[in-house]
Amino acid sequence: MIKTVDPEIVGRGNREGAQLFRRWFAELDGAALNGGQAAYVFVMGSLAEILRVFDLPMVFPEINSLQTAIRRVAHEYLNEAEDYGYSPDICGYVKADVALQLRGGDHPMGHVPKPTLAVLTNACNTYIKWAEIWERMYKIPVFTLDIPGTRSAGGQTWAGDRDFENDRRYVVAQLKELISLCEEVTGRRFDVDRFREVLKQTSRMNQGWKRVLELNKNQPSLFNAVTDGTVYLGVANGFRGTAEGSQYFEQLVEEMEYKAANHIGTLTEEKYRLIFVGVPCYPIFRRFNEMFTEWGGTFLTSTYLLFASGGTNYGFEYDLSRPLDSLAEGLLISVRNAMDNMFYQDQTLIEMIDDYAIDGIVYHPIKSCRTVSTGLADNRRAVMAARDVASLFIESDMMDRRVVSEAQLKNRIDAFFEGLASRKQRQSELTT
Amino acid sequence: MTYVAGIDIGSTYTKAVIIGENNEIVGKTMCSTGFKLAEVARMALDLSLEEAGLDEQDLAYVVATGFGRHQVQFKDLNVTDLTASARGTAHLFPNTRTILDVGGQTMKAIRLDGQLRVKSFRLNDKCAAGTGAFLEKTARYMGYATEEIGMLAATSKKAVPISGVCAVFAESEVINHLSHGAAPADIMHGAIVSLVDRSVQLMKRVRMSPEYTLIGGILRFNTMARVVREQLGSDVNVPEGELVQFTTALGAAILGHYRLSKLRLEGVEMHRENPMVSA
Amino acid sequence: MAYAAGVDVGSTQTKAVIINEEARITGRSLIDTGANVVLAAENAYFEALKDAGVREEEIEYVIGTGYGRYRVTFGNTQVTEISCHARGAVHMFANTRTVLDMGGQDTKAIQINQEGEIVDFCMNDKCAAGTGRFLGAASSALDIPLDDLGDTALLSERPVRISTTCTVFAESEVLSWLGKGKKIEDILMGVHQSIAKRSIGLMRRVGIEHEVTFTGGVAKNSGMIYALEDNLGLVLNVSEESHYMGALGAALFALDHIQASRIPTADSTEVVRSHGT
Amino acid sequence: MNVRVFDSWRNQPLKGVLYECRELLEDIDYPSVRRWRQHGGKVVGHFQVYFPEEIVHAAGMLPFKIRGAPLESIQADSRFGSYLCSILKTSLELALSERIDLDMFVTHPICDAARNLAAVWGRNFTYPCQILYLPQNANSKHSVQYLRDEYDRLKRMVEEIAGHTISDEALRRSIAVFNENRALLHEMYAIKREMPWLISTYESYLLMAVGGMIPREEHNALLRHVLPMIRIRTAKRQDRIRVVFEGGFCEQPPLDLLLMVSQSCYVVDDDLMIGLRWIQDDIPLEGDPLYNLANAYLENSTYSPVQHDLRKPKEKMLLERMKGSGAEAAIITAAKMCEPGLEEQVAYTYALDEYGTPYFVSEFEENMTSFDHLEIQLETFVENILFA
Repeated sequence: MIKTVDPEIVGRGNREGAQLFRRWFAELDGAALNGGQAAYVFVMGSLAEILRVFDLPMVFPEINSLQTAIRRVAHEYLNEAEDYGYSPDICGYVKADVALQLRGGDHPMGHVPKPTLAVLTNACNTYIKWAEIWERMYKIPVFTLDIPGTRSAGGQTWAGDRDFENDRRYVVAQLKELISLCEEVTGRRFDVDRFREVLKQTSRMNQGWKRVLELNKNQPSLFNAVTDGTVYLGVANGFRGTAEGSQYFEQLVEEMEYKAANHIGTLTEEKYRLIFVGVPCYPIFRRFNEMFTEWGGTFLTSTYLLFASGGTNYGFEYDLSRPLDSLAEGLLISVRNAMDNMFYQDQTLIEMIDDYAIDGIVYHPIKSCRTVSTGLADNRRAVMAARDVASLFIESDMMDRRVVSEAQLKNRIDAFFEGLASRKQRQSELTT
Repeated sequence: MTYVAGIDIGSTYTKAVIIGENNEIVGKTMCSTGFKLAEVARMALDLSLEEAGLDEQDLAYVVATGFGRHQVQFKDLNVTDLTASARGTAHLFPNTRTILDVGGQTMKAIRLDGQLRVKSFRLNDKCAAGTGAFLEKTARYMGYATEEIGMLAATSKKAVPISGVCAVFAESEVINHLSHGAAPADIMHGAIVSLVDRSVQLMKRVRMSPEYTLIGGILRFNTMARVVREQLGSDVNVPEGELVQFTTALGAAILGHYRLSKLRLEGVEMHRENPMVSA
Repeated sequence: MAYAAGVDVGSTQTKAVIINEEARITGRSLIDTGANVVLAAENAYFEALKDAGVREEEIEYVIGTGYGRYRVTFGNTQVTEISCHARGAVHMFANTRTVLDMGGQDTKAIQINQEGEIVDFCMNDKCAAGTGRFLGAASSALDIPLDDLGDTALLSERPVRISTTCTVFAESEVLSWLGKGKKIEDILMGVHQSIAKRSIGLMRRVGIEHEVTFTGGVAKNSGMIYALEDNLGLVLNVSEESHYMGALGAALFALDHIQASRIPTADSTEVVRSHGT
Repeated sequence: MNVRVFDSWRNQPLKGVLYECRELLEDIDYPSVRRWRQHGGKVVGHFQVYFPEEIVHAAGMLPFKIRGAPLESIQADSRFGSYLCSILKTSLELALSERIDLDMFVTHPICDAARNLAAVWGRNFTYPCQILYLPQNANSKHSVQYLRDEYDRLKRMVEEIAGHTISDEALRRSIAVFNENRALLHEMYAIKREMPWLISTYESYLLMAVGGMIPREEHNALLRHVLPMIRIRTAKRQDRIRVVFEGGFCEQPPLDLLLMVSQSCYVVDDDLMIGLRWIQDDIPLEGDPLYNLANAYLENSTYSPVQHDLRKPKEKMLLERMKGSGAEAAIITAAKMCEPGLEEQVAYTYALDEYGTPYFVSEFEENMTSFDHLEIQLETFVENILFA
């Protein structure tokens, strides 16, 4: 069914995504070499909306760390941090960054500038412990924007609710404090029109990302949530609030619609439609995915694409007439969406199973991250009880190859597909 | 003349050493421990006294160490084998600042200060992947005895990578390598490299500095010492000869001298009771 | 008369099973895997053939399983031991819904639906903690033959609590309990309990449904059966062939293939199609 | 509600009281909580570290500190992954094995693992399972007001379960009870600092920890009963080193570990059960009680690795704690897999190195049973300070 495809459009997302990504790191490299300023931020609530107004280059230590794993040098960084005293049991991202700082910002993709300030949310508590490290190393201002999450399953509140408005007041008050901190650090006044412009761009990107995710419900699926998805995520984080970022996602929508119209899938033969839950196995990133594609399995979507985009998938649209209030609301909803996925992930997954016509779920809890891994086993019980769908539960890590055994993984993955195969066979027997 | 004895009740062997005022060894014994710890300690002491031609009254102070130290009745003091082996090692190599001790069940890294006191130390976690047992398992699996590990590894030219995740899982790795035609010697070499990786990490955790000294049964393989030298990019001391066995007992005895002189300085009456273990 | 064979190359032992067209076992063999895996697979295979009194040419299809499955050079294809143990267990006990397989270096819990298909499975991940190897450690520490461990443990009145998870260090904890003057049977039951509890934790991950079939080398151990049944509060299916369950499963898949190739139906080769090599 | 759930210690000498406390603490069927329920009382289980128990107390319910237990988590294991601290698993195990029965469960965003507990717990039980969102930005001018509103939300939840409202007067009465409790605990710690040979850390832990599982009035009575007896205790001072025992404790070490530490050194201060002693001075009784509670949490409190406050760098606070207690060395330990605790260890060791203070670093697990490994290390540590 392969027909003449427009090479301009197909694969553009990966092509330009990679370009943007390299350019972004080149800019950081520049900033590092001529001692420019930099704000250290995190993927779950980057506060780009405020920082861009002050033209502060943004460094995502999480992304720096995972890049060391993809480039297969993570273990060198981890060892250095562990030699420094950090336990083998703690977050690999933190350790890789500690080593990066000890090396003076020397990274396989170039140089990473030292922080002028660090801005973080509480979406992951380890962000807070992590920032404390920079606070000690560089005596820089660290701002924790505290965004209260959902208090209980089914207890989400919304604009207008008493408790939501209490939270909003708290977030708005902190945003104002963050703004005056940025003014102090950069010596510039806060430009509310720039602010509106940035919010406008973020809204555009939110819409685009939401649409891209929905388009992958197509049969066959249009992109691989683990491999391609990670490229898109890089842009979603690095170019949030910029015109080119929003444009990238609008073109990505165009690419996906084109592929859908022309039945261009990710696999020549898509046999099993899968969901990926957790953080990718970066130490063997490509190989990990191959172990699934070998069997005709592909990942249509993943929880990673939701929480690691800071809840962008929620598609929140800012009200530019009351920007600060609206940003606070957007943060509360989207960061909450990213942060307390543990409350709703079972529901989210059940919906995905139905919407994306899913054959199986792959749970990948990791040693490094208790934020996303702690509840997965229980979540899985709930999902398995609700839907008759195969699932695979494999533990490894996103950084530490010492706990990634390819042989062990392959054995489980093969068994998973053997099970899927016999299910498929029975279904086909029932239908014929 | 003041004589002091050190007794090291280890899990397999019990050693006793008697030293004179200048820490010179006048008598020593080694016998297998068995189950009756108190008795074997007694026996080891008596035999060393015999060799030294002394009676028990000649002993001013007795220090017990090793896992059976609490079972020794006639001691004046007991210290852990970490403290004792550190002191013994420092006696053999006075410039030692970092000690690596790899035993069958434990791996220890110890940092000493200028006064040869233990400044900081680390033990391996409760996982055999970081101990001599890792090598023994690998060897046994390929049909070699623990004693043969040294010779076997010595013949290796190139190490086959073995991941040190779990001593038992290592076996399935060994299967794979063997079936791909890897030589047992090279696999053994690989296991040693992965163990040394862990050792060096442990040494870094205590913020190591030269000179380095390696003690413990496992390290009597030249290959092991060689790999450690390679990894550290520095020379390392390896005690040789039968004295190796007595390093810890000797250390205990030396600490006895130290404590004794301190007590005398304080004019304390010698009483056969340990001032430190106040349980 | 056509025959099918399954060869299960485990980390410690290699098993082979020959079955006839009625899926009845006509020959079996069990040898130590040792260093040369390829050879171990062949030896086990030929011993099973001898045991069955069957010539190699009479074997129409051979499937390799277990860690060394890709080393079964004479095999027609491979299937993971997870699928094979499930298949074998269901063949022996048709109402099996949960399989616990306790082997040398890993323990598996498998959940099965009415159709006898794998719904879910789970294995020990980080290390060999709480696997059959734990018993090996205890047996060498107390130097009691592996086969007598269970019966000795059953004499226990107040089992000790074993906290060591490392299989290799279990040896020293056992000794330290001995040093503290604990009875051998109490220490042994402690060891059995600690493995049983870990295994049940694993089984709860996939959900424990009646009936539960216990397979693998350890399934012969009376103490383990007791510890498991005691903690689970139900009776386990244990087959005489528990040791050969993986090989049997592989042989049954092989038989499927033989029959499928005779009456071709909709991609029934799915189950045993070769892959990932 | 006027019920006494823990009486066996009354009219007993110190030894007897300590024995009863250990009995109660080690009984994983929580008899004191059961008794409370049998009398028709309601129970709110709150996870470590800090919780404004006054609010639950004022509603006439029992605030029950959930701190894990030394038992194997057979059922809970299947709800979690492998790389997790023990306290989370055993706490849930207690509920799944029906050893504890609650009317409400509350956890806090103290760490990534504990935060997940509300969701996991909630999926397995029908009663309300909540996160109390203690502020993570202690330095915003709005934090106290936010926390006051958050406490108000909690109060409304608790009122629903209690079936009646909580008056400010009731809150003030409860605050008074807890003020006394904190005062008594601080008094006990003062004795540890001044005369550590009179009360070991093992003993002070026993006396303190039971407070989390009985009505605070009873705990006050118990402390009032024992403190004078401790003062007049005849124990001779021994040649031991003075240490601070710091663990950023959420998960609590097993009693035998505390006993072991007590036997080899004088622990002159520690941060065990720090939540019970979180607030430093009496909370004012006049004014808005919720505001006063919130203000005390942020402005009048000690430190922990799970709270981020720019004014309280943890290593600086530790050094102050050591200075304040005249400690010559520190034992720094953390629960296995405890992200905040393990990360803090690094800062602690570098700070202590800088000041040339001897320290000993280790990890523990609440349900560890063999201590040989730790014991030998601790002995070595102590020996080498004594040989110096």
